[in-house]
Amino acid sequence: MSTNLLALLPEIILTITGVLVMVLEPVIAPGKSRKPLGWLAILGTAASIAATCYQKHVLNTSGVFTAFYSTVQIDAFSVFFHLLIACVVLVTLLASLDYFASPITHAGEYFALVLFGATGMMFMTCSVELLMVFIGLEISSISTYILAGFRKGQATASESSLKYFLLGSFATAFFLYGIALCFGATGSTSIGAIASGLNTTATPTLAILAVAMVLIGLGFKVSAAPFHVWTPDVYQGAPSPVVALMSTAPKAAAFAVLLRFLFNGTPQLRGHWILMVEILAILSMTIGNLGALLQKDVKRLLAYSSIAHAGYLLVAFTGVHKDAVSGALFYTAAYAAMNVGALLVITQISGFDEKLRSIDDFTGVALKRPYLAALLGFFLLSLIGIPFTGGFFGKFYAFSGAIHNGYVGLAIFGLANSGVACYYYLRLLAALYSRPLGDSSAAVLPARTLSVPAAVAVTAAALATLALGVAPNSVLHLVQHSAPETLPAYVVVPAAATVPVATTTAP
Amino acid sequence: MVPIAYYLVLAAILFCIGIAAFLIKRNVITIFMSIELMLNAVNLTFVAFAHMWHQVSGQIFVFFVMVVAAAEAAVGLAIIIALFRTRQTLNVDSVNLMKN
Amino acid sequence: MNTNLLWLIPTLPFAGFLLNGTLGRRLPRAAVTAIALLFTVLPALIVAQLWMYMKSASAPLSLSVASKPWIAVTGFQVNFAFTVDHLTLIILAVVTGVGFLIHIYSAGYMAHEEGYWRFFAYLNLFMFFMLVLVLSSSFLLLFVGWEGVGLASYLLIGFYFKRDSAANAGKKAFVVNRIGDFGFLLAMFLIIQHFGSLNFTDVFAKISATPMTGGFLTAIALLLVVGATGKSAQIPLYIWLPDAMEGPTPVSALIHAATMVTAGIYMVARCHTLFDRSPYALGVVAIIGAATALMPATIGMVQHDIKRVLAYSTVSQLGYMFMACGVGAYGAGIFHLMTHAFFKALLFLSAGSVIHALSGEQDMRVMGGLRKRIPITFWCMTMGVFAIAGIPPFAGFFSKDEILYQTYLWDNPLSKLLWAVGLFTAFLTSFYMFRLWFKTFFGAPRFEEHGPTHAPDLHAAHGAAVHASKSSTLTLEAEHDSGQAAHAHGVHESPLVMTLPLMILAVLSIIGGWVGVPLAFGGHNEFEHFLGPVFNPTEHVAEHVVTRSAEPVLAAMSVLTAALGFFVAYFFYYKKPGTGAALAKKFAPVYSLLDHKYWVDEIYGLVIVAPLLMVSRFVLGGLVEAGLVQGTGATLAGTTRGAGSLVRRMQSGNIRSYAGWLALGAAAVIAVVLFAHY
Amino acid sequence: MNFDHIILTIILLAPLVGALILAVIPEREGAKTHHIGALVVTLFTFLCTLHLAAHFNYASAPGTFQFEQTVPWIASPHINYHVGVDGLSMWLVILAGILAPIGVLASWNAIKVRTKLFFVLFLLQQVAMLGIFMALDLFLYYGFWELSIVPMALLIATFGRTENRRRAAIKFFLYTFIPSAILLAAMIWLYTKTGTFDLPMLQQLAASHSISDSSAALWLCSLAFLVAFAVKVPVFPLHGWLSDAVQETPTAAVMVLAGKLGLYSILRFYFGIFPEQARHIAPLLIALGAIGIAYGALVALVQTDLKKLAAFSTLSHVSFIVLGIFSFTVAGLDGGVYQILNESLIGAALFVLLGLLYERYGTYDMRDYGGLAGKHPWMVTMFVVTSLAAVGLPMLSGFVGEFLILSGSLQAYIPHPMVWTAIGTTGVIFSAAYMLSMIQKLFYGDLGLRSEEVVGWDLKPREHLELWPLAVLFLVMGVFSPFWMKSIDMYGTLTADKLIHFEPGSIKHIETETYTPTANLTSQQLDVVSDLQSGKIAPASVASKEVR
Amino acid sequence: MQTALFIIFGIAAIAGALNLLFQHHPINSALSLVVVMMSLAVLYWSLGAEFLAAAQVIVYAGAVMVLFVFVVMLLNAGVEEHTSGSKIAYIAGIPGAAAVFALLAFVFLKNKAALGTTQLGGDLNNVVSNLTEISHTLFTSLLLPFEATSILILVAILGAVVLARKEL
Repeated sequence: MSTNLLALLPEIILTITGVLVMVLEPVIAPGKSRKPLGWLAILGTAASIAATCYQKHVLNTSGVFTAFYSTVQIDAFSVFFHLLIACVVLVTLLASLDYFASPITHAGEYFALVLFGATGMMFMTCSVELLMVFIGLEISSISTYILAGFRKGQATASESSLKYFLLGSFATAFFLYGIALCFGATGSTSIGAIASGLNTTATPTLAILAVAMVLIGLGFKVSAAPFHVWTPDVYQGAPSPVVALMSTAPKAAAFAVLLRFLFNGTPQLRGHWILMVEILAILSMTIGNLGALLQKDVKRLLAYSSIAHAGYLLVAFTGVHKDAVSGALFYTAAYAAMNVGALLVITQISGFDEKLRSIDDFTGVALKRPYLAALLGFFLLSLIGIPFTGGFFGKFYAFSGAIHNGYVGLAIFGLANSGVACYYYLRLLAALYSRPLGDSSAAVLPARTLSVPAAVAVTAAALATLALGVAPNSVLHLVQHSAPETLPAYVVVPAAATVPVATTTAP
Repeated sequence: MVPIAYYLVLAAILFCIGIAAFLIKRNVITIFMSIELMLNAVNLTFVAFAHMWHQVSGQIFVFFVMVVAAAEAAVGLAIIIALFRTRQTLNVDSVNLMKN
Repeated sequence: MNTNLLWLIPTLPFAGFLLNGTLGRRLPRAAVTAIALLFTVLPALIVAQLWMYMKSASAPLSLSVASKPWIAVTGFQVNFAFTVDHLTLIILAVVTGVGFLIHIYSAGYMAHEEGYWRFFAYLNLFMFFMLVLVLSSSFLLLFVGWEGVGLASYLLIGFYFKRDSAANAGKKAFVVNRIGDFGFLLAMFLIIQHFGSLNFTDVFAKISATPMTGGFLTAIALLLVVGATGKSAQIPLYIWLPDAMEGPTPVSALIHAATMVTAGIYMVARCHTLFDRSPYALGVVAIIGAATALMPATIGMVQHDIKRVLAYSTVSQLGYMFMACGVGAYGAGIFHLMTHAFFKALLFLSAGSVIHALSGEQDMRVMGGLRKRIPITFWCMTMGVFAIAGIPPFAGFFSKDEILYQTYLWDNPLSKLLWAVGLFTAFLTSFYMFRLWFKTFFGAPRFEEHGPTHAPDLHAAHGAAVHASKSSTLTLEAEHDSGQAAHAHGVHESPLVMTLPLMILAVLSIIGGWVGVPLAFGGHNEFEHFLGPVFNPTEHVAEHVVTRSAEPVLAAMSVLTAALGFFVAYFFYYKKPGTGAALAKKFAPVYSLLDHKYWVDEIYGLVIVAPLLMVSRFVLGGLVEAGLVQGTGATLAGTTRGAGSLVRRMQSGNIRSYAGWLALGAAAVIAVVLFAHY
Repeated sequence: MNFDHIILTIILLAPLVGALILAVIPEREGAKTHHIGALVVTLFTFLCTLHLAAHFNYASAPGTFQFEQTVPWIASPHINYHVGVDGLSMWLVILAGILAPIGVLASWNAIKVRTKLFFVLFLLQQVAMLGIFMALDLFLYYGFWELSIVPMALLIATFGRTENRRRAAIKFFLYTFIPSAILLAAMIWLYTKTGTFDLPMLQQLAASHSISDSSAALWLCSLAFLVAFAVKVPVFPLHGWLSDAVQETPTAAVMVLAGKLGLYSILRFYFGIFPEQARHIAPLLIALGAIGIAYGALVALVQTDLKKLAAFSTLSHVSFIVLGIFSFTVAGLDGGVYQILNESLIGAALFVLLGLLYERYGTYDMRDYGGLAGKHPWMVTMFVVTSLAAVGLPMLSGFVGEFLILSGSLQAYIPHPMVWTAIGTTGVIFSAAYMLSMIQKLFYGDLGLRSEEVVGWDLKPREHLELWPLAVLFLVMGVFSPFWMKSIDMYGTLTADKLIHFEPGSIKHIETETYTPTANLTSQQLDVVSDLQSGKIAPASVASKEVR
Repeated sequence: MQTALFIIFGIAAIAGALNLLFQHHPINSALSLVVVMMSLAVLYWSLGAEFLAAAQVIVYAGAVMVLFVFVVMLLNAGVEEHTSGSKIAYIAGIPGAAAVFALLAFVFLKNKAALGTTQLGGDLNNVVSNLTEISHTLFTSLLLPFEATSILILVAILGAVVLARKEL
């Protein structure tokens, strides 16, 4: 198989599936179930997971390789994120098979958009060329903008979509500015070239400015405070399965870019960005937790919690390269597992109309839906960071990296913050298991049965969360070998003498 | 014989006017326009740097940005239309159902 | 002599307790009685055998048994270990003998009570703990008995648990005793700290081995005194004893007169080695003793409740014993302890018989002229009154005289003062006892023949009685042994099962003092000699030889005071019955002071209990708990919530505001990344 | 066949497997399936724990662990599944074992709905508790430590008595979780310094002063440990969660709410890893313990709510233990550990009894009661026995512990040991006062307001079954303490200050006692201390040496 | 020439941008934006990016802005109301924007010398023409982004259809 094909196999599979779904959608008569399309999408995702696994296999045998003129680089890092994103997408698709009831005719587009979005995210994680990152980012962003407004009937949906779109574009402009400045400082936009260009550049200040701009742009994507403002509103208005997806996969991808950019692209500027990362972490944790503290709407609550978790994840960045990457990666995985799980369970409980919104509505759910409540409880515990869950081990591991590198104060602050955080998770948890109030919506909750795919999905998420907490060895092994190497994609660019582009080709 | 820096400053001015427009304008479409303005400012930066480095890749970036802007415009305007359908308004100040 | 028999002495009553306590409810009363009596008489027999054995000159001075450790940690160990020496033997004899008699009496007195089995179980439990206390060979085991008798006392005082006053009295007794135990415990901790052991022999041997006096020994001694004041009802902790009369009368006789309350005296005597090294502590003991002798005696003069008079008299007599210990005359103290056990048990049981005869009436103002109606009780009580008043040759005379004499001889500037106090107390004692005697048995009958007016139903009777006691201006705290109500058919003499113990005790009250007739009166003071091995005899003998001449004079003075007491009482309450009331009116403030027991309970309530509760409720419960402990958490939570609502206000829902935050954030990020470098 | 090397794992897994099985058994209205299942599981676990007592090797070297099992768990960071018990933890494991079936019995009638949830949570709580007592790997321990909070909080939130239950649950959770989170930071810091989570190894490193050069950092780390544990105990001013939680927690769970977990953690981990810091901070903790004793008792004295009373009495009792263990004397430590056992049993009995009252009359307000003694003779007997054990009546279990604790605290090398011991000893007075008041208000006097509801409904056979083992244990443990103490003493002698030992025949003056921090003493300093004791040199010179 | 172009069209661009800011009717704003884009096209050309200048006019001004105007017309957007929904935008946002500008300008001007100057028309090294070079790069080293753009456009189309389609 050609290297180019191999490098992009998962993306290609997803794209083809997406196109297929898109094409088949109009073929199916209106009013008929779009489930087969969903199954097709699931199949495609599974195939892309298999492709990723194959990539990993190749990786193990022949080492890191690049493709498309060093635009993409397949290393353990990207394979990890490919797997993560594909798994999140798979689980989300499984759980949302039955989400769109019959009056919604564009369920097919939903599946296609999810697949395309995933493709974009995967591009983000595997490319070492900032332009490609930007394209990937746009693909994933635009699909999520659309997905956020998918329940068009609701006023909140279009509002959510608009807010996400406007603010997202606003932030994208900053990110783009950052790329421009990178280019200005080093004459290249390839991460490897930036790293080497930084050593010779005449205008290092521009590079510093570039780092700042990229931090702003990606800070928005990972919803780190103070760029978090969109998160609660968008999550509240977006459909629950979409929130499950967009609170995990694009965030993971953005973190992947951030990791690559900061640790591989601008390691020389660590002294400049590390403080900012620290501040972002502190602000995110604090604001996320404080905002969630008095929140009544469950989805908003989880939105704030995801802000806080971005903060925890940023704490991992304070470690040394290897620690930081492995800590952040593990945390991303754990966070993805538990957050997807929690939101998918909420999807199952509250349904398409989302009649159950506030914590009071969830009071006594455990009586009607004991298994779902137990699962949600488990995910909440993981989000709190109770041992023997992925959330705990992730936090433990991420913070060990920080402490190991001397950021004890930051770690203590973060852990204390997680202590405050347990208040709101616990409020929801306690509500789940309380006797229902007389007029709570849970009292009139229809005794819906859980569909098999959805059950498989939430159970898989729960098992993943549990496995990450109890038997994290295999994942740990993967992430500990994931710290991406900086392959010099371009030769060092001289001031302006030789042809700078495309002097190296794909292996 | 204009210093590159002046082009960059010009771009910065445009960029920040774009930010200001985003902040000040109430009409959603105008706000969207201010984003386009910001992108244009970045494009100018790219071109200036491309000129400085004597490299064509900077120009190609601009090209890609245009494509992206066009795509965004399509989607963004569709979103605005969807919003207008449900809310009958284009004023962002009245788009605040969700808060706190 | 098989020393293992020692184990049986306390264990047998315990077995009785277990049997009656678990099965008693289902057993017939006869069986309960049989069990209780059997398990009390057997120890008495063993003690008798021991006595015989120990009296012989060839016998060892003490017998000991020890078990495996009870508490064992590295560096400190305590066993269950019993020791019998001559001191122990005397107390053992008193406890088992008097205890057995009272058991017999109770079988009659309590015959119709609801919780018959419970009563006897508690009584046996008391015997167990009392015997452990006496037999123990270490401070800790002594403390076991010490606390245990307190428990038994608590249970027995609260026997009529349906009555609030009884429940209160039980609780009060336990808590006040605990205040004493506080001192006892601290003393033990100090002993462990300094001697590393709690065994009497170890500790006393170590004290003897060093020449030191005072210092921490004083501290230990004083803390032990705190313990003793609690258990032996000395000032300032005597307040529980009068209230303890809420218990059934046999309990008052056994626990609150004859045995338990003397534990403090026993303990001080037992620790004489320690106290001898601390003149200061001894002085404190003497002063407390003297004060305790005097003050309750004055209160006793004006009380109307027959049992209360006896209760105050008990406190007063305990003061005597304490004073004896304080002046170093431990033997005299123990001697008085023994005689007091006889005559006070007798007095209480007789009083019980009177009460029994009057169907539960305890107020002396409605008694009178009972001499003819209940002759056996009258005569027995007369013996007791003569004994306590110190009329020779009754038992009380010898022991009290010995104490006064030893006090007089005490090598301390205060000795004469204390002696004077003792003498005056003797007068008061004589006065109030004869007052009781006259008011109860002489003069015109002031009671109504109750007849079968009491409803046969126990509860109804109880309720009625409580009601009556509240409305009556006469009765202060009417005891109502409700069992009697049902079968009261007028005033009647008690059955033999009750009068027999009375008679035996009456005899003992007469002859009990003869074992300690001092040399001055031609006796041999055998009692002192018997205790000699315990209290280091050499010094005493030497003293006696030198100062014997003063003794008859002093004795004569005390006899005169006793007689004076008799005549005053005779005059006030027999010859001119109104005199007492007239005097009370004339000296109304004094009378009121005495009548209200110097307002000690009220003062304690006002100065200690109320402030403590107030502090607990408002300062600790309110200020500290609600304010500091909960408040800190609440404040933190409130601040966090406030910050939370601030963050939520930031989330205004307006896109332009959000963009504003983004722009500001962007500026901040750029500035930080540009300028902050490290 | 020799089970010794896996017995702890069996004990740990039994309730876990039981919980899983119970979780899949469907719940039927009114059926006792889950009650019976939980009873079987807990009894089986209890029997397994008895194996420990039977095969414990008293001759083993002090400081070694028995029934150890080590299984590699996580490669990097280096974490093992390492469990084992010593003289300290063995009895605590057995204690946890015996309390569980009693808890199940106590819930027999009290829990009527959602039985499955209740017993699953109850068994999980049991797992966490056993895990805490067994874990010898700091990470594993922390896992169980945090895990123990969750089922408890859920039990409170779900089965609480009043509408306040959710607040109480969250309060409990926050109070214990936030300090634990900081404890986690301290733990990770320790790991970065030492590269191990293994407790025995950490203890060795601590003994050789090779954990960290920075004493300030080590201090902060130790404080994080101490505070986390102290809140759980709870030590005096940190007990804000206690009374609310106790009020809401169902009987079966409230037995294990306070005391043993925190105290064990202090003994095992705080004393084990931070011996010097512990000794330096001991005066403070002794003071807090003494104050806590008096404070808890005094506040209990004025309560009208039975559960509140029980909460403050718990505070008072655990403060005794704090006072004892921080004295660092053999007596204090042994007594403290012994008192953990006693306090748990006494507390369990008290809560069971209160629960029985509540089942009958539906209130915890003392003012509603009165005069029940005539109707419930067995119940009043049990109440009295329990109260007497609680107030430390000799021959009952509470006494041995309290006595040793107080005698140990007097020997502690702290300023004014007499003052603190005396304050602590006042507890015996106040505890008698409030316990007896409670009994009086419940049982004596006239029948209370609810006289019409009082029926002849004394203890039932099942209730006897709950209470008699405890009552018998009170007596047996009060009389035959060496049976337990010999293993506890192995721990106590190892942990106590070797400096403080009694020389027969020597008599120390109270006045000459001088406080000397005994930690961090080199042999040269040891000489100084002994010189000081014998009065050769003035205390001031020692002080200057300490400063150095 | 270069300087003159820069001054004239720079000022025109700024003026257009400010006009966008101050005009109340969206159509006016859109037209101002077209002015900005045109000015920029000239500047691109002056910097040697002829192809981009053309694309700017065709794609941006020609297509994208038409789309905007079309939507403005479609939704019948009138003069924008002066609502005061946000104080933060003025309190935090405007100073933030000013600060961003100040920082950027500060950095650029500080690095003025290092950044060098421009020549009219530009001079790419060793290439036939601007367009040749662009196409070469586009189909070699930047092939993947180019291909990926197709997905982006596909998504955009799909999204526009989904959102704009009238239903429910």
